[in-house]
Amino acid sequence: MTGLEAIEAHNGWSIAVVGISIVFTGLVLLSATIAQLHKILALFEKKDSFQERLRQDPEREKKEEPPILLPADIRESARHFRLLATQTGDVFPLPKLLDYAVKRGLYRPHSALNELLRAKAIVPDGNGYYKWNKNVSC
Amino acid sequence: MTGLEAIEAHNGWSIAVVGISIVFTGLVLLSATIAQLHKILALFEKKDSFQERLRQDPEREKKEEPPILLPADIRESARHFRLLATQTGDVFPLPKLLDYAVKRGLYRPHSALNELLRAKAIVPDGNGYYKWNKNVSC
Amino acid sequence: MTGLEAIEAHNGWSIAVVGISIVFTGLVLLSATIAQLHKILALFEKKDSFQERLRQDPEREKKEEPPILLPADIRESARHFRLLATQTGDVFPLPKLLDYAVKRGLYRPHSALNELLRAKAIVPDGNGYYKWNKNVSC
Amino acid sequence: MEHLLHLLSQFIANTGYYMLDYRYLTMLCVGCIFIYLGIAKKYEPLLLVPIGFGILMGNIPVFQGLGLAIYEDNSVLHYLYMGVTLGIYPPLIFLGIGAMTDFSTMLARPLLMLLGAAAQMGIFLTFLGALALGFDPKEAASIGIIGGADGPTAIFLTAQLAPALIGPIAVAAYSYMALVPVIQPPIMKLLTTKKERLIRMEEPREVSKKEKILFPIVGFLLCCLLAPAALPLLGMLFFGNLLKECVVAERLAVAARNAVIDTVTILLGITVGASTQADVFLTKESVGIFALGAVAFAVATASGLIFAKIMNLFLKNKINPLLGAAGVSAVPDSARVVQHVGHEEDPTNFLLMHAMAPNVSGVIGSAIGAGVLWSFMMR
Amino acid sequence: MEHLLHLLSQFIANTGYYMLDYRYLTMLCVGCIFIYLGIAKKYEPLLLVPIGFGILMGNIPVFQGLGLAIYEDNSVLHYLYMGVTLGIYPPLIFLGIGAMTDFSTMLARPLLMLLGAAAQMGIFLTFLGALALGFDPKEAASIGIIGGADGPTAIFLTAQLAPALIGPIAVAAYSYMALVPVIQPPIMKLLTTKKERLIRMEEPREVSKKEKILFPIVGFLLCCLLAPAALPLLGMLFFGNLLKECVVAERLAVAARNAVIDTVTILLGITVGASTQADVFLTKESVGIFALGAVAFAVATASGLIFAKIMNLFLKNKINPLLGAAGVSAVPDSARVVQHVGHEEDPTNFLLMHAMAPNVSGVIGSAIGAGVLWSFMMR
Amino acid sequence: MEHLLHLLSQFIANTGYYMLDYRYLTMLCVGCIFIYLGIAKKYEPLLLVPIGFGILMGNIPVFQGLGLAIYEDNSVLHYLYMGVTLGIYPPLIFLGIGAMTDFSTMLARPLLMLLGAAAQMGIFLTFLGALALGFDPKEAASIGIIGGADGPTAIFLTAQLAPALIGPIAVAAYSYMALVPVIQPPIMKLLTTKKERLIRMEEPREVSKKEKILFPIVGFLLCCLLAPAALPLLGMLFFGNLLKECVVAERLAVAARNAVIDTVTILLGITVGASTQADVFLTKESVGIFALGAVAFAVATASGLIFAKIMNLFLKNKINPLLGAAGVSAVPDSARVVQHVGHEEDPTNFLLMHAMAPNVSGVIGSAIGAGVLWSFMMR
Ligand code: NA
Ligand code: NA
Ligand code: NA
Repeated sequence: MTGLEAIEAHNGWSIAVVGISIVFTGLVLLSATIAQLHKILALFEKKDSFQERLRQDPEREKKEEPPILLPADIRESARHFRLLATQTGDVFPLPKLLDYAVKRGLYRPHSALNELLRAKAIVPDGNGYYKWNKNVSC
Repeated sequence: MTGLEAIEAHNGWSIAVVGISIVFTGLVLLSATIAQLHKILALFEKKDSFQERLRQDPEREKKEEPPILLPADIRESARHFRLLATQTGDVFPLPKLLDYAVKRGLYRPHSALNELLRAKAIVPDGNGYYKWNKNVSC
Repeated sequence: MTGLEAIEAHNGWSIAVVGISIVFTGLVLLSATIAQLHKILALFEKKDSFQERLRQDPEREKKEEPPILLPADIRESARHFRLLATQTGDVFPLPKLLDYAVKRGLYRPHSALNELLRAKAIVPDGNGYYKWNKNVSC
Repeated sequence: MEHLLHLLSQFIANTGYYMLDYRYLTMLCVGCIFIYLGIAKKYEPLLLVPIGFGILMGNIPVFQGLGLAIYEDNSVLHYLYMGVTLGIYPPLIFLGIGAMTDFSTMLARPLLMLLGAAAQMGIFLTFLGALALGFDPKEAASIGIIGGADGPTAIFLTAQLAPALIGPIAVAAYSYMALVPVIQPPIMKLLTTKKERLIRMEEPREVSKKEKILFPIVGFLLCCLLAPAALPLLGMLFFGNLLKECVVAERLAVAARNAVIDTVTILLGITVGASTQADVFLTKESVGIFALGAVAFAVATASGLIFAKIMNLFLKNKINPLLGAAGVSAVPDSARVVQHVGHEEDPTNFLLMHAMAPNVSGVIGSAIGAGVLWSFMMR
Repeated sequence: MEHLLHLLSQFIANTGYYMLDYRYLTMLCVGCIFIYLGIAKKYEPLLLVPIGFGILMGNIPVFQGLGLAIYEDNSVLHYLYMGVTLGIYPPLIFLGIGAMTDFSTMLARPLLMLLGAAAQMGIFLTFLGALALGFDPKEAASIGIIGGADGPTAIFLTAQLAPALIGPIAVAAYSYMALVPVIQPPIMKLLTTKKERLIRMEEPREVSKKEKILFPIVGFLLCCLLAPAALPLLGMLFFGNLLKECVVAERLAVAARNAVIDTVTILLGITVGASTQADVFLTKESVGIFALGAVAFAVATASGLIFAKIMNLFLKNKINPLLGAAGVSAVPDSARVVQHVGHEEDPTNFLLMHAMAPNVSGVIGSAIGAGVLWSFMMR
Repeated sequence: MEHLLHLLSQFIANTGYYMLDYRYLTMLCVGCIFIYLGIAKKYEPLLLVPIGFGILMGNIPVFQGLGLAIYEDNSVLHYLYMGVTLGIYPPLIFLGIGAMTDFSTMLARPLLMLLGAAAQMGIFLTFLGALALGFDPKEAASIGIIGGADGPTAIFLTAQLAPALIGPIAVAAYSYMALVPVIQPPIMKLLTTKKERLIRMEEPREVSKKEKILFPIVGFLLCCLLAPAALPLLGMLFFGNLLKECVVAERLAVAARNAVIDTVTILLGITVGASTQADVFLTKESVGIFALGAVAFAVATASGLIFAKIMNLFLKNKINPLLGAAGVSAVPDSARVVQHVGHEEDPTNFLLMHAMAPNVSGVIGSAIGAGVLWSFMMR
């Protein structure tokens, strides 16, 4: 069987019409949703940023800490560690930093790191990781 | 069954002789073909390069375009984009360049790129990609 | 069936007790072995290093070779090759070095390399690879 | 000695040289042409080179019994081919594509997605054509999907509906995808006026990270709730995209768009190529498939173009109708062709970025189309 | 025309929109929550994102017959899920974990390994609890292993003993692993005094390369000769570690800790997620499993803490008992929690490195525990 | 309490410690030696370390029933071992080797390929020897292929012809490949004069990119039309090489020579190692196989050397006969041995590059040899 006869026998026309309609339905649906998506997100964000501003204001004052000057004897190791930290990213796990320090043959890495922690030159970021205290100059 | 008897019973000799012959046939065949391959290629290339020379000569003159001097106001962004382009390779898709520009926070990336296109500082390479016009100094 | 009755019916208590005992046995065993491991290793190493010292002493004198000065005509290519060698690591296979040299378009790579080999500027490392002779200045 | 001669003559009778006939020779030439187009012309080399070499591997005439040919069920090629016949490779490729694709231009301009829908007319019109030529409905559906211009989708659907046609349909689909720069431009010029081709698109708005992260989730739910049969392909596509956009799972996205997709591309290419074994490939049907495939691409291109012109009747900011041609997936070749043709008219008109929107939505569209056909045919 | 309407109505009746009921909706929400926790809260994103999206993929309601659902035996998801049901993925993940893990802190302080053993009490007490709730022994063992706080181990054991529960057990295990920073701290504070939390650990000795190379071999022989059923998991773990430490096989270690583990993580995540198909997942049993899972984590944490306190009765150099909480594997989250809680008391007390020792030995411990349960249940 | 003791005694009776006997202990020692040779001596570490650890994994004595041992058909090791028994891993390794190998020295000096053919005499003479020792023809062919000095080829052929011998044959092949620096030099010195060892080779001509691209296509057609049974191995080898040389498919070549080959090497090594389970490995046959394997390597080396000397009778530009020893594949170890021995006589004679030509052609040669044996044996 060939020709129009075959198409009709196999319900070709219906399949084609319904088929293309579904494809269109799908993409129109998606298109319409996406078009709204960023508007909805914008609404949420406006709300969020408003709440955040309320929350942040009192905090901001707390955060302004005076710059810390490290004692001379650990400033040297601070510089070394800071150099290492450039390779580990802004926020780093301590063991990794220590590992780097050992590999580079830094002098007394464990206790040097300990002193930096005590001097708050390296501070926890609150997620188990650590970061450099930006108020410290070395 | 062991020994020569076993070899004969399983037609060992024939298998070994035919086997090693086929291995040799294969590698001799390959060796002989390879030995000819670069000669045949050399023939083709001679023909090609001859035709190419014929074709290229008239083209060469066309290609010598005068150096372009960009207007002062877009020379700055040209410099920035060129810096970015070093990271994308000699030939680059425009969206990628644009993406880099956005990420680096360039000023008005879309229109800057547009101006560079209009000034022919960035030209199509004929395959849907783009490259820097070598006649432009910036 | 639920409750203590179910636990008893399925021999839950025995399984739990034997189970946790085995876990402990495993880790205690491992822990005890590891605790001894580095002591045993230390013993071995002490023996090794003692033997080595015995062996090394006479060798040490042999090794002090006089510094070699390359003839002027190959010093240039030595410098080029040494630059390439920085990309191949301290110890390199010759073909790789040669390959780099060809790609960078060095002048007469094969014979230059040959001269360096003859002048002992590049010496075998005893494992089929090659390295630069540290006594050569170029 | 007698046995030696016997063994030798038997061996010779089993060499490929002895068994070679014009059919295998034809296919070996086809394989070489694929490799040539891939390497020298750089038409989709990542597909044509593996498929081309696969055609060579499938058309060394081999004796039966050892398990050498792809259609013997104890051959290595057969085992690797199961990734095709069971429908495993295409979803994994979609995973990788998802992890590579940037949907932002589409998100910035959702209206352009309709062009990706329109181009799927090619699928259904070709389906009708294939019915008319006498193919049975399942075969016709598989042939129609060539018009989706999407290799993995075509292979996936054919593996489900008409596994015997995987070879010709995959080869037709990839051939025409490679030939997009040859097929599309004349149709595009024929169906658009110079003025239309000069239309400039305005710069798309910026898309936020959150939108990009939400899109694969929303897109997945909307599309797969509508056409559940598109789930294996679209699920993986959107999953890969989520891995890419969410940043926190970057190492998984890296695996998906490198190790996974490249390995699967090699295996899919070589086995699909090898499935073109001369005796099953060189049939009257294959000729019909190739003819219909060309029609499918042409119809798809035309549908996209014409739909764009129709949309322009209702839009204030006119769309450059050339973008319609990018609806036929074939990512990113057809988008590049649009850029090219637009560029010929006005070298400062930059359409590539805009063409990516219908282009990627065309991928979604043909996956839905495949799902629909699959579910219709299996009743 | 009549057929067209028939086709259309039939299609609509088969869309997910039509078939969606509250159970699927619930699960779709669960999937979205997983994705949200993974992306926004960064709780174990490499696991929660794939599992979350898998939950979405498994809970699009689909009609039977085409091979779309994971429990239909000709679906792509089903084929990929075979890596779970046959127990292939977990050992491959352990291979990668082995090739990533640095056992040196454990080697420096083997005594801390006992904490990793103690935390496995959670497994066996939960097993008893599950029996008491009426689960049959094999199911109870699978539920108990949630207390091992180790995803691949839980999946491996469940696939062997109670394949029907893979979905809920895996989801429970990963949920609680992600929630370790929420579950553990209160228990830790409750069971330790401030003075105990302030204990400082001395710096570990340096570990030589030779020790590191010998460890996986010695560890493998000791553990697997004791509990042969732990072989598939521990064999691969130690093998991966040997590849890492021996240096000369670096390229294999790289493959194991990148291409292999990432690819398998994707496939395991998506299929385990999809196995939570609403009709098999939303049962009374699942509720029981989740309740017991929470108990398992709490008991494991408490066991580790208390055992550390008992050890301190006999030790001259006291151990900070917080380290006991790190025995519940969940690498490296529970070690990080230890660091956190210790840090709250004394910001200069640095416990993370020390906590890695019980943490990684907890992985070995739960693999042994799984092996033991497996061999007991299969008699 | 009674049950507790029963359970405990039963558990103890099932530990490896209890079931260990001299055979398992022997094999565990063999495994450790493999690992030691790989790590400390750096003999083929990428093979010896995985195989060595595999031997350990396969020789932990386990109780039957759970699916732990590689020969139980529901064990993870069994599933991974299917890549060996179905012949899937070796072609994938050849794909990677192809994507790594530079055939240019061979292309520059095709005459040296004959040395790679000559060294395959080892295969066929060992085949005769194995027949004479009473092995049946299929086993004898598998043993002969050890002389090909090519691990994947040996495993592939043995999996087809004598799967029970995979363990000993693979271990023998890899052992002797690792010992090439020990086995070959004395034979090389015995069979060549000092004058011959001093022969210098002239510098090879440069090979163009086009030649390199055409070679895998031409080589594939010539070899596989001659010996179709070499198709699975040579097809993949040449395909990998085409991917490498064609440049446009670079990302596929990268996948082939990293993710694919490294992953497969891990899986092949560990399972082939585990297949040496003491009870199937420690047999009289294995002793015979190891003895014949040593003979095979010696014969192969000698054949290459002698053939080179015969070629010199006819050549104006003499070949350094040491190159003949590089014909026994074992890439690149035997080429390095040639360099070494040549270097001892004349430190300025640089043979490594030249030795790569017979070395890589030896790979092709042994794949053809394997194909021929396979097709002869399966009639
Ligand atoms: Na499409
Ligand atoms: Na654990
Ligand atoms: Na060989």
